Amino acid sequence: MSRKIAYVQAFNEAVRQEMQANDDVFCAGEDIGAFGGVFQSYAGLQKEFGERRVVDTPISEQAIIGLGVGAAVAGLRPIVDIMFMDFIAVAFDQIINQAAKLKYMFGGSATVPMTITTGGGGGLSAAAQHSQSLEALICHIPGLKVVYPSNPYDMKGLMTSCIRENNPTIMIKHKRLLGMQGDVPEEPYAIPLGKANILREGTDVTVVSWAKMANDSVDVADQLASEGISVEVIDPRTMQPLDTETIVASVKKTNRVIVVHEAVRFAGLGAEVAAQIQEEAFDYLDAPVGRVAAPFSPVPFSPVLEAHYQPSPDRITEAIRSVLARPGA
Amino acid sequence: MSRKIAYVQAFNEAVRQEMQANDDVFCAGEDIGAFGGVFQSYAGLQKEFGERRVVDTPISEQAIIGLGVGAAVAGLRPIVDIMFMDFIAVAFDQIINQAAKLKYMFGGSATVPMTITTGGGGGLSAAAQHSQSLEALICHIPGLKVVYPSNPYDMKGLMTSCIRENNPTIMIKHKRLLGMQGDVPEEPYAIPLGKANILREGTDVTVVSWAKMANDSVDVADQLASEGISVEVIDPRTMQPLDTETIVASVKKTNRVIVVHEAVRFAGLGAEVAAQIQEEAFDYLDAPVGRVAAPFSPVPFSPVLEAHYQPSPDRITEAIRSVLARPGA
Amino acid sequence: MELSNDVLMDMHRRMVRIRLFEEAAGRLAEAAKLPGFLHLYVGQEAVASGVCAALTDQDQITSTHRGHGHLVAKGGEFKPMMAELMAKSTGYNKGKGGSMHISNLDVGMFGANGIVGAGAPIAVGAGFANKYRDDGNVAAAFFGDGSTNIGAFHEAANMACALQLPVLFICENNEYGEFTPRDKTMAITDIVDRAAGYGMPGVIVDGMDVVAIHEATVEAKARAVRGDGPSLIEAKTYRFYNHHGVQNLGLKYRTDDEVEVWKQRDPIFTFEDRMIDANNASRDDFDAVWAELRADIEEAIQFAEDSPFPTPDQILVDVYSDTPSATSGAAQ
Amino acid sequence: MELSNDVLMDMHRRMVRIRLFEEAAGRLAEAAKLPGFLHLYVGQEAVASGVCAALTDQDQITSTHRGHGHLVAKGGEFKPMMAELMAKSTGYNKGKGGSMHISNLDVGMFGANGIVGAGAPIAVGAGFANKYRDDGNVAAAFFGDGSTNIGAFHEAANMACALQLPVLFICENNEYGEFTPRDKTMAITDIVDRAAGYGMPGVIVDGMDVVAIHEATVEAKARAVRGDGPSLIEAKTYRFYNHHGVQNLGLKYRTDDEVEVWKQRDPIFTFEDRMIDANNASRDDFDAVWAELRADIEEAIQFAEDSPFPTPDQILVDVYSDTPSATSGAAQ
Ligand SMILES: Cc1ncc(C[n+]2csc(CCOP(=O)(O)OP(=O)(O)O)c2C)c(N)n1
Ligand SMILES: Cc1ncc(C[n+]2csc(CCOP(=O)(O)OP(=O)(O)O)c2C)c(N)n1
Ligand SMILES: [Mg+2]
Ligand SMILES: [Mg+2]
Repeated sequence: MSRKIAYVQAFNEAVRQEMQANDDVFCAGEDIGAFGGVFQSYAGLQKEFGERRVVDTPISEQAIIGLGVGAAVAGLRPIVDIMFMDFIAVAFDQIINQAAKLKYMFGGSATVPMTITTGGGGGLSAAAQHSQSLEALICHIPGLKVVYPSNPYDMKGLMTSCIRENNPTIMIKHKRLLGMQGDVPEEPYAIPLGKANILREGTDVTVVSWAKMANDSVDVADQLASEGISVEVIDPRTMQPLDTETIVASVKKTNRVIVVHEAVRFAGLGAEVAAQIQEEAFDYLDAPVGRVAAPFSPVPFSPVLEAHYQPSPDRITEAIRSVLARPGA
Repeated sequence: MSRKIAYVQAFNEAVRQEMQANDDVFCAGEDIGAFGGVFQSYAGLQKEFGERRVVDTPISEQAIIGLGVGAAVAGLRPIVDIMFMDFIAVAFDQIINQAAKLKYMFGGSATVPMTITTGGGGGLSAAAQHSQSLEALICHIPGLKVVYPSNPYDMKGLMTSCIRENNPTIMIKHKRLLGMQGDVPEEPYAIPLGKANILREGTDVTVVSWAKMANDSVDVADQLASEGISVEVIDPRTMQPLDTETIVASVKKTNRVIVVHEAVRFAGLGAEVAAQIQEEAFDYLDAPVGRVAAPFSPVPFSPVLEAHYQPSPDRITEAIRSVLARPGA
Repeated sequence: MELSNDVLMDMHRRMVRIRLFEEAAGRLAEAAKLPGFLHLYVGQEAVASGVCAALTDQDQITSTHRGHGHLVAKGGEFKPMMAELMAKSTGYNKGKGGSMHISNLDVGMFGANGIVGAGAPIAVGAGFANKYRDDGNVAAAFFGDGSTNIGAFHEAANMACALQLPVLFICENNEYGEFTPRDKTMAITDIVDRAAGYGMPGVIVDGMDVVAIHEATVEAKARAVRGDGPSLIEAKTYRFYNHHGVQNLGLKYRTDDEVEVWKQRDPIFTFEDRMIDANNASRDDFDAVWAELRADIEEAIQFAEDSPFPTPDQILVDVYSDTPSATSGAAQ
Repeated sequence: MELSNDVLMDMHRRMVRIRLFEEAAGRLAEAAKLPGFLHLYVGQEAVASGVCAALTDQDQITSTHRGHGHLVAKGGEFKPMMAELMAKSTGYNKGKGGSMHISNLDVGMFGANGIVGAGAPIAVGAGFANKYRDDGNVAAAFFGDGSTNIGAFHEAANMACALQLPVLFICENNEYGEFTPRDKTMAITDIVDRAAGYGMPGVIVDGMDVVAIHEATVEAKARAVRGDGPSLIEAKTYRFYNHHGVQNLGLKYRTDDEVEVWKQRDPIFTFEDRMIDANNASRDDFDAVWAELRADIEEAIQFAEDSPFPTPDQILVDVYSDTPSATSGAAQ
């Protein structure tokens, strides 16, 4: 049965159902217990599962991740929360040098089935340390999987997969999508990690985009449709591993592509997407792979600045027009 | 006057001369004082400048960077050492959320003239936590400058610039180049940050590469010259800001290019280089921008594995041949 | 320690300035005039005021997410502060920092900080510079009880002690980190128990008593200036409003009774009563202070409202000290 | 506490196994047969042995860069250990980890660690799992004096106390972090002074006395199993060789005299003397142990030398639990 619920509720439901199904699953993080988490992602869970399984921790991000790593190696399936994505920096060693590498360093003898959850993205005037999109950093680290859903349906299915996954995964919730409503089946379901989703089919140009930007790109596509421009929007959903196959297939069809993301352009994930596309579809490209991203500055506080900092529908539209302006092969 | 000294001595000399010139310059880090640092980068400096200016710190990377940030904002010019590049993860918040962003968050009212020094790269069988090339991570962060010299001459000139620079810079010493000998003038000199160096001129194909790989690429180029293949090798030296202009000019001449780096390929800096080249020289490219990089795994311990893990001259050669194999426009 | 009336009235003025600034900010936030997050300092005014009254403009402080109070106490002016909260270009941070990063180096305020614990290592750096220059200045790090659980605090405390730096560690123990009570996140009651582990003296003071805080700071500062290293001061205090914003949003994590008991110990009102009882000041004296500062606040709000927002061309300014003109890769 | 002869001889055996393994590793390293870094445990054998003799295979330990000693003490076998140090595919870690990451989950050894302090939070996770399953197991974190200055240690200690987890914190205070003496990096002499700041008991033991260490561990474990939370044990000890490798490379950071004084207190030889004095064992008994284990070591070296290196096709294996066949972007 399907009904409309919010993105954050879809997250919550995935956690709840997996906790119901498996006693090895527990959650730990700051303010997630009695309070339910600052985004209410964990609302009601401590009430249902008790303090044993939904644990309020000290403000100790390194120990929170370490708690996950140690408990995972010992056989549990931890879900550990880092409130804002910017704070992964505080626990970065435990994430990239411990969680990510442990299995490999141990010659395969350990498994680390843990999920790190966090809130990413800007648009809340939360300034430089509470607004970042740092997915490129963690996607560069072998051993991690990275998920960044753009809608409630994907959120539930992907979060379910994360919890069931036998590798450390990082589930990023976009802060501006928390309230987004969408159809979500009540029963548990899993969306495989590493499979892109074609949000909108089109033939003239491909847009690769994720999280909030994926939605904005669909809006732009709808807009351009009225002008007779047919835009295909692909949401990779999982950033690591990346479903290059689906992206490349689309580009081979449309011959033109842009990548849109909230992170700064330089060394952002758009660079990897662009590099792979030109590697794998070089002869199909009628224009360089375009990138729409944030300028190379920290996220500014003032909403007036942030509005110009984040990729806007106008800038996405402009980038699409610009790759379309090139003569075809 | 020039004479041959080692890469690590060139580093040491830059620090010593800048310390002689400016009492505001000081160094702090683990084991850098009496012992001179595990790589002997700081050898003899405490003897010359005393404990006031060459400070042994606790094993506290967060506080080491914080020491630099606070002292820099207070008007000094700190050089702070993180022994191995892998350990930047331990201090990542202070690096990316504090040092990098402070000036911007303060509306420009502060300056943070600090240099972070660290040892990067593999090839010592030092395994997954002491061998990484993480430059892509820090290059993604606005506010930082990142330098990774490939030879003693550049090391001295770039380190001098780092110390004189009014922004937080990260100077990466490649561990396998420490003993590399080269001509280095005795007097102080500065090489501007952000200027690439054409290590070897050529006309058939461009190789963009840095640190140890730049040297290996030159060797490959020498090798291929005997076959009549003319390879231009460009060493950006500064990874952030990147001298795209020089790279693009070369590609417009050669029409073929590969990027070679030690880091893993996915979301490595090669992706950014490739993305920029195809953006700016799309019509000049006769083949996709090639990338030679590490496979997507942590750095393995066994020297047998690591030898295959790191880009080898053979793989560089092969990649060059492969972009040359494509028919020209 | 015998404090002069000037010092006492100066501390009172600092507390009232904080209170008025924060109450105004709370009202403006509720009227949706302040973008972003807002962590109010109301209830804790005695701590920042008592500490900062013992510091000069050359002494540095680092702060937390709850930072306006510290900046006001250190001498920050209402106008550029209010403008910053309103994200205007006339703000101390030109609208780029906001509440969580508000700063002013002229008065030695090295910034509010959005990362719990991150200010302390920066204070250690400032303290290092003071010792390096032997200029007699000290650096004070403000931080909450919850933040003492994070690694950065630990490293900073230990390093300051190891290097014997002139640093004051000021813990504002308000018994909560966000919505979670202290006893869920640590097995000790007094943060001061951590001082011995670093080799510095630690003292508990009544965080609602500006005089007690001031005296402890004067002593700690003297020690630091003598070259005897850091001290930890734990002020037991309480925030009257929510973790952020004003309302509790219906999510109760502390009882009304508890809040009420602490409000009875309001640091400003109890101070005024004591001053009047001791015949050091009259009700009229205090009323005059409030009136004067209320007018200042109104003026500051007006100033901020009248100020322009920064323009989009400012986005790439001040990322670097010499803003790169056009490193082709970096610029958008 | 009255320890049986079996326990005493078992602890002796653990110490001798460590000593022989480490001496052999040192010799092999000097003969350039071991790639990478090597941090020898010689001198500190009593600590790992005394602790691990109080633990079962189900109890977990986390370790440091100086990790072989801990793994041997926990029951690690010579052959796969030596093979790992030689980077062979028959090693515990299949040649992918080496000295700094050596591990074996079958005996509860959750890995040496190349990052100072990083093991402690992982031990907290293991301890959490024990409490969660209420299985009576405990987790022990080994770490050096120098590592108590890093944030991860602090967070781990506090979290274990806040959540009252069955975790033992075992500090091996050998007075140096790499080449820098303790008094340059902290203002305290005893690490145990940090325990009170977390709300756990702390005890100093003679790190050259395996019995003292064992007794302290038994007590701490009992406390943890009772549900009373973590303890900190500080063992005062010393490493006889260099920070890494064997020689000091001419760079003196401690005096020969100092080393000599500590060598007089060799944990194995003093233990043997005491046992013989108390008529608990004879010289012959000990000689037999050494002889047997020497043969084991030779066999292990032979095994390791005869073992194959991993093949390049193994590079991408075990990055992920189900090694991705060909995620096009990820695979090289
Ligand atoms: C590293 C990090 N973790 C978590 C947060 C979210 N956060 C902001 S304030 C806060 C509570 C801080 O508590 P305390 O130090 O006691 O200060 P108080 O708010 O009580 O003044 C938390 C958890 C953060 N900003 N940074
Ligand atoms: C985060 C980090 N910083 C620095 C190092 C380099 N390092 C390796 S061992 C060591 C000294 C550790 O001292 P201690 O904890 O006392 O252990 P010991 O070597 O004496 O056994 C250092 C600084 C590291 N591995 N990790
Ligand atoms: Mg608090
Ligand atoms: Mg030590």
